[in-house]
Amino acid sequence: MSQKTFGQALNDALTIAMEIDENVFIAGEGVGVSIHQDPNMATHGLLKKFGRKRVKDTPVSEAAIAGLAVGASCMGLRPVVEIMFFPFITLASDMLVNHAGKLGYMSGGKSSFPLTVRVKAGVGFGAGSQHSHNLESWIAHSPGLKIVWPATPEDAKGLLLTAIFDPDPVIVVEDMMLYRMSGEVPAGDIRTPLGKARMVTSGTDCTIVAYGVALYTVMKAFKPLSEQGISCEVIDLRSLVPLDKACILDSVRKTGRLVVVHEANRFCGFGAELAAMVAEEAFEALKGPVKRVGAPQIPVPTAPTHEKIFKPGPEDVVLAVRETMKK
Amino acid sequence: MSQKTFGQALNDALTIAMEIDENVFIAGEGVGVSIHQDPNMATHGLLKKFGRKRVKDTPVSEAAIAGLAVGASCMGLRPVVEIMFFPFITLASDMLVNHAGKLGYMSGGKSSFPLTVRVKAGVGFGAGSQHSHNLESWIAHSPGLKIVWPATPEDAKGLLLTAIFDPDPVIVVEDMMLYRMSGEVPAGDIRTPLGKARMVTSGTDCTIVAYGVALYTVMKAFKPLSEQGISCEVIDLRSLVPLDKACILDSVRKTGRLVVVHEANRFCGFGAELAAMVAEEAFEALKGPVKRVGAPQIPVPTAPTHEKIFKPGPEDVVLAVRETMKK
Amino acid sequence: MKENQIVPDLQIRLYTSMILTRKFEEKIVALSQEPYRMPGMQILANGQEAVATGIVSALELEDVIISNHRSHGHLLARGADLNSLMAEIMVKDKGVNGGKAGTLHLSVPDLNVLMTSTVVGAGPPLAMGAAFAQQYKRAKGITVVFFGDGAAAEGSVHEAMNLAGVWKLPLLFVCENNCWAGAQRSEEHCAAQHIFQRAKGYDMPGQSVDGNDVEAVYNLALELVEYCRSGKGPALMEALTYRMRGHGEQDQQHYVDPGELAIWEAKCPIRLYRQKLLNDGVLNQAQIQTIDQDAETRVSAAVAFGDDSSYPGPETALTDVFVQPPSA
Amino acid sequence: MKENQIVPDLQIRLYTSMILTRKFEEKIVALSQEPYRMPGMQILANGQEAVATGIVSALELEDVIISNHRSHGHLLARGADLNSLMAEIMVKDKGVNGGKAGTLHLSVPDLNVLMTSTVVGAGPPLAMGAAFAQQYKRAKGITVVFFGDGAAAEGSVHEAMNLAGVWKLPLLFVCENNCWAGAQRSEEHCAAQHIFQRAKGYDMPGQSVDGNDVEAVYNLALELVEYCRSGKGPALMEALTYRMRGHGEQDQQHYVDPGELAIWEAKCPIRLYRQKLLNDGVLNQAQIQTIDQDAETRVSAAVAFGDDSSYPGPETALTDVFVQPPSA
Ligand SMILES: Cc1ncc(C[n+]2csc(CCOP(=O)(O)OP(=O)(O)O)c2C)c(N)n1
Ligand SMILES: Cc1ncc(C[n+]2csc(CCOP(=O)(O)OP(=O)(O)O)c2C)c(N)n1
Ligand SMILES: [Mg+2]
Ligand SMILES: [Mg+2]
Repeated sequence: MSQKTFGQALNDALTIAMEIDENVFIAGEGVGVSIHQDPNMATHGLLKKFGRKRVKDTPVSEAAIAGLAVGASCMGLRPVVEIMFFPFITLASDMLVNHAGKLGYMSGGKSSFPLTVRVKAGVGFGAGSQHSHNLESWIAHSPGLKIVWPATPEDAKGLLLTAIFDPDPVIVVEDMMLYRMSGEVPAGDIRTPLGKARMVTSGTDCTIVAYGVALYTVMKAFKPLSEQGISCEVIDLRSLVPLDKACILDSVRKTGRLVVVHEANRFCGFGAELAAMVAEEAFEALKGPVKRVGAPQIPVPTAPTHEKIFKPGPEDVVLAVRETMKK
Repeated sequence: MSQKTFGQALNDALTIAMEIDENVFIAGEGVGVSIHQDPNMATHGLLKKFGRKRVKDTPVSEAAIAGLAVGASCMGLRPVVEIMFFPFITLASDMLVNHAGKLGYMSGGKSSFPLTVRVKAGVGFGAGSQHSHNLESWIAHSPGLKIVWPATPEDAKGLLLTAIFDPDPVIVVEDMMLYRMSGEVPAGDIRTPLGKARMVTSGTDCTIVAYGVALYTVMKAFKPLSEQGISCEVIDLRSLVPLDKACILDSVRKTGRLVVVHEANRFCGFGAELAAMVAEEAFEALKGPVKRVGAPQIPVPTAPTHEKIFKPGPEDVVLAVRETMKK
Repeated sequence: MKENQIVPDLQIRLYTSMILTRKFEEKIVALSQEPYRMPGMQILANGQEAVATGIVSALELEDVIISNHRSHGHLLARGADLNSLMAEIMVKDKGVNGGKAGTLHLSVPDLNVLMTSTVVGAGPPLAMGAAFAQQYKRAKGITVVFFGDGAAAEGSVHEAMNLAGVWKLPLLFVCENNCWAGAQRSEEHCAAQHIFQRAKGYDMPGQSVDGNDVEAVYNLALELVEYCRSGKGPALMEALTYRMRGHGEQDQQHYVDPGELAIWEAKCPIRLYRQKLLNDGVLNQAQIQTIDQDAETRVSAAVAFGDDSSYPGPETALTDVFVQPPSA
Repeated sequence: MKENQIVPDLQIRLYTSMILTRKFEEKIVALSQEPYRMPGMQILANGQEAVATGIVSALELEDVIISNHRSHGHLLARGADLNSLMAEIMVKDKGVNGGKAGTLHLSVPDLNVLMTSTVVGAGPPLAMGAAFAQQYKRAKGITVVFFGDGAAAEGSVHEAMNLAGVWKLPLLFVCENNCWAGAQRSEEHCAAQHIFQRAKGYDMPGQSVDGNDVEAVYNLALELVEYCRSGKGPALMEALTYRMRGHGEQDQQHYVDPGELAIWEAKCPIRLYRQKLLNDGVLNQAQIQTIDQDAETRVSAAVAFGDDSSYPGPETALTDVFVQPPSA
């Protein structure tokens, strides 16, 4: 165990993966030489350690980067490619959705695509909507793709390692706002299983599900809620696909209430799936309306005053919990 | 009024739009000269009528086709472009999501993008998952884009005309399986308002919401359900964004139950949004679990035996309604 | 190693491969006319056999092939099993992909026909990834990707060519320029007269060839494959040919000038080559007949094999989405 | 009409435009060092002023400009109002886009600076659409799109060039090759030595120019703009220059050879041009000083204007998503 930032934990995972498997390589725009000289960047120092053969700076060609991963993984390599920011997933989406997610199925199980795509997510660095746009629900809606979203340094390492050695295509979302967060990280080759959520707090009145940086928004709401005598069960989802349905359903069957929190647009966001699933499969347990906390249906704004409107805050979580408790 | 197929109704709409506004042009792969010589194709005969200036066959370049629409619409034209099949929307998605949907917002309202994208959807022609993949929830999740989905020849005409003259980007989804369906279509320049759902049948026990070809699957379930004494209120959504929330919520407040039906994958599909919305905003009215009928989380298969598993049938609708009635 | 001279033995193999493809696809034409025999869209390479045969014959088995919607010739030239191929095209469970690919997404990884994408233009970036893997593993093989003149307009093709050029990947880009993309002529989708002219922009050799002359195709392929194999980087080959049966079997070619079709009919790669082999005394009429007959026999057997198998069972619809599915 | 000869009056305008851009961006550098003054990423064109000034000066106001993340020079050369530009960069409500664009997405449609996209490579297809509209309306204007050497690797750029070539659109592609894309050198993202070499593949003229020589840029731009305006089709111009302050203000350029920076520092387009105008007697020291001083004054006023306005009110966060929002 040692104290590491989220970014260092990712870096650790990449280092270990490359050490233990010759077939792992990384590629992307600036994964080798970066404009940042920052040990909290996931790929920091890897070029020096592993050389130009295995750490590939690419042209600004997102479709080709994804195509590289699909083609190389089908040949038995384990590519770990980076798409710099989430909105640029659009440019790679044909390769990911129509190819990585479907070709294995259509081969009748003859081919597999053990690739990993790292992508940076997050709101709040003032670059506006072409650099910030969380699209996890797109990926989750696409059959054949897995998607995980770590919230802690330990999970950053464990989920990335599991993703790299998973036989299927996995998208690993990295919240930019978390890179500098510190936490305990076990040494060595640790694997966080896909499809297992983490119970952060247990409680009796309301289940709150979140992932990534939104988890900390939830935790900030936790105290005021406790003070109001509301006992929340907070679940860190970790893996969106596969989804730990049992964990969520069991919790809601206990608490009778669900609040989902994410930074993506609420409309048709991943929270809709969770809310719908619960309203479908644990309806008899529900004591109040399911509630979704997420962004209004606007592009990610640029101005600080507007970002505040966009980004769900602890007060929104408190409000949502109180509303579902009212009924 | 006259009898027209769905395809002819679309063709009618395009003809009228081009006649009344010089700024309307159409572009896409084979919108001028097509391999099909079929009056049920939306663009049939338009090249002959309007000439090469306004009917533009393009290279196979989906990003450029969408870029053409974004750039030209910002200059005051009203482009109506076609993306041949829904899975190819991936290739146009950066232009649509990051540009058409966001640039107006980021201009501070100085620019507008009155463009229309026609896209063919549908399952059941045996071409497999690279030609069939309904992605309406992607579009609906993206701020700044509208999306409509006609189910009848009349709406095909009315919604397409409204879309073309709407000041915002609108995606018009055309179900391939409906092109040959006939119905009454009013003559002249008719407009179906965006954001107004259509009540197909009124009923008291269960609200069923569907759009496009799925509506007919619902109608096939209607009779057996009636025979079982279950009175359903069927809503044809017509427009996903803007969404006629009031219509759905009012109906559910009356019936106490909701079943959503679409052909897209159920997981994170548009039905999740509807189910979540109802569980959130009409919870107190719900007498049974919300139910979603949609495709399992697999790519659209090729074999007829597999397509049957994928495509929701009337029996699935009956089952869903009965399940929510049980509780 | 491949012959780098055109010897009779090779000539007979080239002819045999082309005629097999032709007979195979003619059977598909016939079956497509019967209701429900051939689900999906049938897209045939009739008239383009010399490209597939010429190029694939110049490859080693370790070389990887990435195909597109017009794939039958590529697979047959590689020696794919006719039975399981036909069964797959009929979407049957004994098909090479268990009835999950159909005619449009055939893949035979055992024979290094790694994948087929029908997203136009998607082949090149996939092939770039495969060629990268070969370079990474210091393998001897190269990758060949087939795409059309229409596909050449897709951005993905540019990205792949550029990246292959920067990284000097062992990748042969083969553009089958058959004058059409759907109902659009090359001039409508390609700004320059020739697609091979783009090669200079990626610092790779680019050449065109008469795609209906199987030996010319073979010879140029040998040269460019050797170039790629030697580690010098990618190359671009444009084969000029013609799509005789239109875009697909539903296409009535109402927009095609019959005169143009007749001209290309006269340039039929198989007819020309048959005549040449007869003239040169490589084969006589009887031998040709035997070869043709044999092809027909094999094709008929393949159809029987396909007929004998069933549509895949409903339960298999849900498998193969993941190698490691979520534990329920 | 633009001067097609370099006359003193024009020379003074060219110098004035460049120095204004430089002073404007130097002020942004200074403000970026103060906490919270400049939200977002500041990406500057320091060192590339001759490209923006040279090209935009060769345009008519009816010509449309599509810009990218390194946009300030393009806007200032077009004559955009400094106050509302600076306010927008400070993300304030008196900004030209009401504080919704920030530095990265500036647009001034009144001046035909139609849009700015920071999705690398997105400009060319957007510009293709704008140029199509000009052709469609038989307008006199052409469209000019600025993109980087890095952007040239994106598929969208290829699609736009090809389509513009097929349709012969009045579109000038300007590649500002500043040797870098992020921390990658051109050789790492461009297979060919020069990006203009791709022009042949799209049947359009392609030429390169010393991007630090404002008159050379202006002259070549005039020629190519005239070509596009005359209806002959698109053209590609590559301007060779250098990005003096790294990718953005956070970039410490640890990966850049200081020797190379020094070489380019010596080739500073403004310094060179100032010297030339002094040598040629077009301007004397005092006149230069007045111009420089005037630029500084205008920039300071712009900052004051920006400081004087506020972050946009929260309520405006929800507007402008649709022109016609759903009736609630
Ligand atoms: C991305 C994408 N766009 C459109 C299509 C529909 N489509 C299938 S084949 C084809 C024409 C392709 O022409 P070309 O590349 O020349 O190949 P050919 O059919 O001539 O062999 C088109 C447009 C597709 N499959 N994928
Ligand atoms: C599609 C996309 N990919 C990646 C980025 C991140 N990015 C911003 S600028 C840049 C480099 C662009 O280089 P170039 O086009 O040469 O322009 P320059 O910065 O040199 O002016 C990159 C990779 C982006 N904005 N968009
Ligand atoms: Mg073709
Ligand atoms: Mg650059």
